[in-house]
Amino acid sequence: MLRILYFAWLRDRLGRSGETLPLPQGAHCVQDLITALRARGGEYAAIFARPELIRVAVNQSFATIAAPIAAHDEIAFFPPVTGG
Amino acid sequence: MLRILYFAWLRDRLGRSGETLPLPQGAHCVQDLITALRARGGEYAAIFARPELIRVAVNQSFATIAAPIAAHDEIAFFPPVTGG
Amino acid sequence: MPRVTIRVQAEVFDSAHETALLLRGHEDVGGVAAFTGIVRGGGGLVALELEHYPGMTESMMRRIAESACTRFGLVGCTVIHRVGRLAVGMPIVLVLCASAHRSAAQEATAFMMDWLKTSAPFWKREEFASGHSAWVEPRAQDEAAKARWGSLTD
Amino acid sequence: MPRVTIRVQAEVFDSAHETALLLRGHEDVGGVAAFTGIVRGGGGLVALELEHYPGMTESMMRRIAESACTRFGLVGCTVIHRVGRLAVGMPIVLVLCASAHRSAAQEATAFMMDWLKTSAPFWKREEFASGHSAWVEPRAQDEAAKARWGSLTD
Repeated sequence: MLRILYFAWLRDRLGRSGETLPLPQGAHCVQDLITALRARGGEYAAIFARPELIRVAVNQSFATIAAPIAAHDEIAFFPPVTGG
Repeated sequence: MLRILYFAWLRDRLGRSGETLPLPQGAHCVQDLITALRARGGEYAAIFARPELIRVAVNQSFATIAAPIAAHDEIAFFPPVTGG
Repeated sequence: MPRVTIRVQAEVFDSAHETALLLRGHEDVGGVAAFTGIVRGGGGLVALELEHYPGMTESMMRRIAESACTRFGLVGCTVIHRVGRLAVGMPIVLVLCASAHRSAAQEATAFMMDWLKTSAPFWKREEFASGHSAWVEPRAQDEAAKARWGSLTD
Repeated sequence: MPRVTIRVQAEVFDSAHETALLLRGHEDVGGVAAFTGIVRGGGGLVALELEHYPGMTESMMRRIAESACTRFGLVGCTVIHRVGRLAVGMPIVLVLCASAHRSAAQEATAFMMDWLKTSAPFWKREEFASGHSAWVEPRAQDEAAKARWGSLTD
């Protein structure tokens, strides 16, 4: 199972901080996962329609949407960071 | 009377932290005072023979050897500062 | 090995205590630079709510701190970032850098703050007296500030 | 008016207390940068003896602090310089700068240290374990560091 995490306004809008999910059929990279999430419609479609507003981490390292993913990965979606 | 102050190694070598002195005859600037001090010979002559090693303040502000001096001024001689 | 301390916590920090820990047993330190970020008031702001990504946050903070130690030859550094609700006037973040010479400590502090702001997964939500709240937008100048350092491990 | 605190003292300072005093009642501060200079060991050094020119020292420190407040738009700053005998590991000087934004506080701290080192009348004598002692020579790089800021009141 993939472990998906959502932070900040993504979590607020999706109403959840994360979920577990089997690796979608034929998914090899973050972009494939995003495509699967968009297909749910509603807030998922709205949020993932604008990938330029979203940052991704795979297994707790920053990644691009081209980054490969595999079963058991932890994949986090969040806005650009604003700490410090 | 002029109030003359010596700091750091100037004080160590001269064996005094200061002195009061009438404005030397015809003295108008720091250089004139230095000339009068050099004329004492000994450590005064040795120290003031190398003005490039010495900094001057007139009335607690940095000054050049061309700065004018007058009776009742406070004139300090010291090496370049090394605080901080 | 440089002495590196990383913490994410809700509690307030004590910069004097952290400085003493950083310096303990070190006679080769000539200066400690520090930066404390504070919740700045204005515009009706009451508090910030700081959220983070546990695990990734600490590993990014450690990477940034270790990179600063290597790049600037630090004796050690400490980074503490608070999370949770922080009222106006409260400290958010502390960076301490100790080195033999002053400029290394000061530059390392700037470097670490630039990287923390853009690469450690924290998010701020602003709470206003009106009851309104909003996530803070990232600032382009923070990215530009980070960019001047090249990559983290240059 | 910026809040400016200047002190020359033999006693140790408490940076956390000084920071609290600097910030008290100010909600417009986003960051405090600090630098603490420390007596660095090595080469058999045991202690420094710090001498100063009473009166001129305080007036130069005040000019430097006020210049920093104006140039960098500080909310306030604190400069404390110790005198007398300071053993290895002891703090010598504290500069604190508070401002709305981080870079102003950090640059002001560097500015004040560069000016203090070259323009405030303090002199250091080094005491070694051998019993030998010697006045510290000024460093050309300190003058160069100051020069990048132009004149004090630019």
